[in-house]
Amino acid sequence: MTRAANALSVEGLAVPFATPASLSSTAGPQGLHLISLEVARGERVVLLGPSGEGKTSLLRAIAGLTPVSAGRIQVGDLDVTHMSAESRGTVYLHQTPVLFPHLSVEANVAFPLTIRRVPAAERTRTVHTLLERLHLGELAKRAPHTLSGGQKHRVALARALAAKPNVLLLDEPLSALDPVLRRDVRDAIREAHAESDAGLLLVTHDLDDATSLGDRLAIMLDRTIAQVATAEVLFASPVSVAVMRFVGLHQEFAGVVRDAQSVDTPLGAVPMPRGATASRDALSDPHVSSLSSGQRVVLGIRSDAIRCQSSAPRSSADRRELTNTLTLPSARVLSISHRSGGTTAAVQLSDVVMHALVDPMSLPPIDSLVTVHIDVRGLIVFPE
Amino acid sequence: MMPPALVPQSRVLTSPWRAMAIAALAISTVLPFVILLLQSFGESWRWPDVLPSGLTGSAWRAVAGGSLGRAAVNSAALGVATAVAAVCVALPVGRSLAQLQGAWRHVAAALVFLPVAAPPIALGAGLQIVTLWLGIASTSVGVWFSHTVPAIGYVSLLFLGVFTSRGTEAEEAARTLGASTWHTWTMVVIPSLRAPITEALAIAFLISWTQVALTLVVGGGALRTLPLEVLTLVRAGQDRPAAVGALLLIVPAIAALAALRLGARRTDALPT
Amino acid sequence: MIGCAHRRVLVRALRSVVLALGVTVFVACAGETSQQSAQLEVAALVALPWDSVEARARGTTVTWRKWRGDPAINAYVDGWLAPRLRSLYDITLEAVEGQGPEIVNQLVLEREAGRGRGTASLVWINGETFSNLRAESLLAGPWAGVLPNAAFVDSASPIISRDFEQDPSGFESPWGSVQFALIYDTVRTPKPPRSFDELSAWIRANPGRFTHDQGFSGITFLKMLMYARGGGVNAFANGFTEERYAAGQQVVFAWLDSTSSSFWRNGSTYPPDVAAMHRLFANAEIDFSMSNNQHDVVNKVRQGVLPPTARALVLRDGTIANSHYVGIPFNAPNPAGAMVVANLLLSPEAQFEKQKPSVWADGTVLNVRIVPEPWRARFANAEADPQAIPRDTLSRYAVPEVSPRYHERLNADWRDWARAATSSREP
Amino acid sequence: MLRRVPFPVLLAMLVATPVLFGVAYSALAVLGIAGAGASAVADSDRLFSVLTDRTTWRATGWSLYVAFSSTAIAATAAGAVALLFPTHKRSDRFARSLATLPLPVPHLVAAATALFVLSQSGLLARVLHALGLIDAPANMPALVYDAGGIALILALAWKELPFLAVVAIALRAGIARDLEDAARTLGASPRTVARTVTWPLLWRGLFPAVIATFVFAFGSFESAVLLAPIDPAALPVLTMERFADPLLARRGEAYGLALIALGVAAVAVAAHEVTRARWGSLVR
Repeated sequence: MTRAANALSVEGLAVPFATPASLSSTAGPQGLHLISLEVARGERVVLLGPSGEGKTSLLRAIAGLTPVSAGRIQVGDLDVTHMSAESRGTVYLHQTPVLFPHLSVEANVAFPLTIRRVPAAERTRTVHTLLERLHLGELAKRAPHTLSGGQKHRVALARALAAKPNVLLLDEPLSALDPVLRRDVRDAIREAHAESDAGLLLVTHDLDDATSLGDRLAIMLDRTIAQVATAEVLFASPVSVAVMRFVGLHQEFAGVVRDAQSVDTPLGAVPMPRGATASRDALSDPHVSSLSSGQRVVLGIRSDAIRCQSSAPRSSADRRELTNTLTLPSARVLSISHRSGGTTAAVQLSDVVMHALVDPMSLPPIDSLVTVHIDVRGLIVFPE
Repeated sequence: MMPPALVPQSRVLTSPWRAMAIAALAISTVLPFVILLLQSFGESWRWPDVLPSGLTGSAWRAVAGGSLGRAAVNSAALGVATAVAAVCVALPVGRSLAQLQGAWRHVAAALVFLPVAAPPIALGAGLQIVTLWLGIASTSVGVWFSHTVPAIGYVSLLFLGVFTSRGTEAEEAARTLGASTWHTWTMVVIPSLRAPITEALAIAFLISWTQVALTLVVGGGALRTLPLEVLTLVRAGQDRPAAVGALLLIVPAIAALAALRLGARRTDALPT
Repeated sequence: MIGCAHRRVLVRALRSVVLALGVTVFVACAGETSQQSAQLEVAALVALPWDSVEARARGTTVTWRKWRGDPAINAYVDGWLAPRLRSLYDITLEAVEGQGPEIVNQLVLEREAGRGRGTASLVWINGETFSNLRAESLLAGPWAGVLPNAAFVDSASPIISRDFEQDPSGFESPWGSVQFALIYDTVRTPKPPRSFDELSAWIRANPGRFTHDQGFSGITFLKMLMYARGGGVNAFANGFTEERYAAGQQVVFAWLDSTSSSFWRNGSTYPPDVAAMHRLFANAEIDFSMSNNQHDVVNKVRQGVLPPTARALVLRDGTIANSHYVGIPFNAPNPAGAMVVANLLLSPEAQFEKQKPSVWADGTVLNVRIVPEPWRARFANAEADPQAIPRDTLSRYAVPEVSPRYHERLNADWRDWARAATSSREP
Repeated sequence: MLRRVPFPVLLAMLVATPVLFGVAYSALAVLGIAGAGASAVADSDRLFSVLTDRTTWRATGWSLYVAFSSTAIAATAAGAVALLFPTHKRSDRFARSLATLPLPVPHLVAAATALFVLSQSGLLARVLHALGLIDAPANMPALVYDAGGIALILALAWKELPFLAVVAIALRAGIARDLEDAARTLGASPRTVARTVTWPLLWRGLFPAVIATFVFAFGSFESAVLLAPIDPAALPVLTMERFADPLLARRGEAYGLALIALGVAAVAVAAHEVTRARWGSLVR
């Protein structure tokens, strides 16, 4: 009997919030509702959303640590919705690693095997290999409170693997870490996951962590899952304005539909984005094709599709791109900002301010006029 | 529709055993009080009667004017005086012990705990010397001093625990905002310690309220305290007045404890 | 928290305190300082006419350290004596807890600390405590002879004039006299044994129903056995010698070795004190209890401690009678007041009240034939208590105490015997 | 020497001064320089007789046995209460308050009640008698004044349970809920979690308090005087017996016994500190 393709599948799950009703002011049903999500064996899915959306509650519900009020949870080919936490084959890791203070590192990692009465020889062998793989070999005898942050994370991961789970549930493992430590823990998560074909569901509110660790990203907004897609699809065509704004890759501006082919915007006439709708994920809503002329819309342009250059024309090599490019001359440079993602210039076009990529080697002076080139394939449109 | 919220069961014990455990606890806790009550009213309660034969309120009536009444008042006053003195001394002591690090802290904690752990007879000899030297031997003040010493020991440990776990950020913040020592203490430290201080007052009161051996060895009988009267009565075979004394000793203390617990949430300041 | 400047001052202060305290302990052992002792004051008081002693005591407080274990005695002292002392002499009586051994230790310590006068002005003592206090010269005196009421004391009776064969010589004034008695239940043992031989037979016939306590009464019982089986009290009278004690001890432990296996718990343990004896007796675990005061059973029945059918009995071989006294500590803060209290204790009115079965039923130390008239008649036809042993039976079998050394040695040797015997015969 | 000692330790020394004086005076008394029957010349007879007397060591051993057994019972019961009734449900809170209610009851009252209930003619015997199971006090097993010290141990355990329960409950609440969740998610059933995570943390945190109650039980005079047998004697009772010995010369020995008791207390205090240092921070 082939093993089920999915390590974890969740359908129509509703999780009541433990917080007293008075706290959450929104009138909507209290807690998470209509959650459906699949994580294939060996796949890494990242649950991404603003903090306070109940991502942790969802993870704890899947792990059996908090109650569910509706829906079904399946791990492998087992319906675990009503099963107690210890028999679900899921391992939940807290944000700050929770190690048993009275046990050494070795004993912590061996815990899942000890309680299953695994024979000592096999137990020490498994623990030894796990510790070696996560570079914890020489810390075996140490007490948990003597370890560094990164080491604690790796011990927690090794201990989780020792339980041979079908599903690994990581609750914001990277949020409280400095960049160096963050990279160290990311590597540890990848190495740990590579060794087992468990499905991994990781919660974070940081886009970089999500894209670096997740095969697919599940965006969680307004206490439900708005979209599940690969980073490429998510960036190309977010399913709603809310998702677009949360992902934060697109710059927004308003527009009015002139006809099926073009939209009037403060930047001038813009061709109706066709390609964007075709590759939308199955979950997207079908209304886009029903735009009527005169309807007000919201347009999003990928930040990496906006380039600007000083007035002098560039070499011929750039001409090939002109076919899909919208050229907007005489844009005034307001400011220049340097970020790890690249150097951008804030430019003023009629009454819209855009951030355009700029060649850091020849920065345009402030208040100078530059030409902005927009690749229309990066455009997407939503009804207001 | 799904059953109501399924709280994953974290209870360790299934219901029939739970009921038996609670019943055993109830019997072991309540039975002694019932016995004391019956003894305090019982005419006489001898073999083979399972219940006392005849009831008399004579022992209770004798409390008002009698030595038990005065002893109860003495003990209460003594308890309060000990509690206040112990906390006033132990708070700064605990606070300054908390500044110690490493081995010195454990040496200091051991020294402070010594008067609590020392068997009363050995401590009594020392207290007799100190009270005699201070000229307060075999006086009420002497008995108060003897009760305060173990109380200070225990309560200092309590505050040591509180201050080590609590850290000094709040004080540092106040100090950097220009607060004087007095202000820091009265407006920051003391208000934040309301729960541990109530706990300490209660414990110091109890140490004095139930103290027997020390009063016996040191007090030289100068102050008639309730526990000492009860001990004398029990050792003289006077079960009925002794039971009355015992109830006078326990009931107010338990009432105070219950009130304390209802007031404060759950104080976790007990030294672990 | 404490500023640096304050800290240095405090550290120096602490060091000086620790050193000073250390030095004082050694100085203390040097012995009493003059202003500490009340001896001179007592000597002066004895020379004064009595009414000026009373005048000096007026408006003062007398702290009396005495055993407070019996509510009947406490009621007599706090409820009868104290109000009279206040109305007659404006003296405030403050009775505080303290038995013989604690009194000795406390006074020794007070002398060692050398810190002025002590706290107690009067102490309730007898036999071996009196001998210990005298040995350590912790009593002021002589003063008892000058008390007006001393004239009525029945000094002819050896039980009163001699305290464990020691001449009080004015260092303690008598208060009451008691006689040892066994307590039995008229229902359970209608025909109780009247002598040690009958008692031994009874014990073997009723295994597990007899024992004695570890305290003063238990040792007194063994001493009476020593007299009875060791050739009578005269064989041990006037003074203590090792040979006579060895003979007496041999008799006691021979009897115990042969009889104790039929004791309660086959002699593996003994009740700690008289109160425990009364409890075992009242709850029918044993059929005899004992007390140093032959009338105690009257009080205990009234207080519900003993069953109504309990009676006292005196063994024909002789039961020890002794008196209890009051003394004035060497560092009494108020010797004048103490003397006035002692005098009131000897007054016919106080002695008559004390003797009543409904009060304390403690024997009087007065010679009822020479007390002034209103009391002589009252003493003569004092209502004899039906439950108590008639007075003449008591005096016929009364046997005086001997040197306290016998009691001390027997107490120590018996404990060693009991601990050696039981450990080898674990139940 | 006093120069290098940090100021707070001096404060602690001041708090402990009475005990230090007790030790000094006891030493002098046992050497015959101080106390009743003292003489100017020090001699070691009293000390020698205390140390060579079999009764001294039987008493010390027996008191340790009584203190150990009663504390073991109380600690297990307190641990059980904290483990079995952890949640905020009404029945759990009721059970916890039942366990901690008798906190202010003094040793004396616990012992007197135990004497009344457990003696051969006590309440328990009378109930058995009423049920026809025994017909006379002699048939009842000896629980009071017995070498096994059963009633004494139960009375001490009954008195120590509330104190240890308060500490255990505070500890149980202090153990992070995450630890138990982590263990559950790693495959441990509630019972296994209790056995492998909660209880190990609980008893380590409880251990200093257990040592404290052990010392209180070891030094408790008023319980032993009511319930202990003559042999083996309880050390506090033996000490008071010597303290009140008609033979003044033997009273010095009381101070020797007090020093032995003080030695045991000092060892316990040291153990208390060591365990607090090692396991104090496990549960915050």
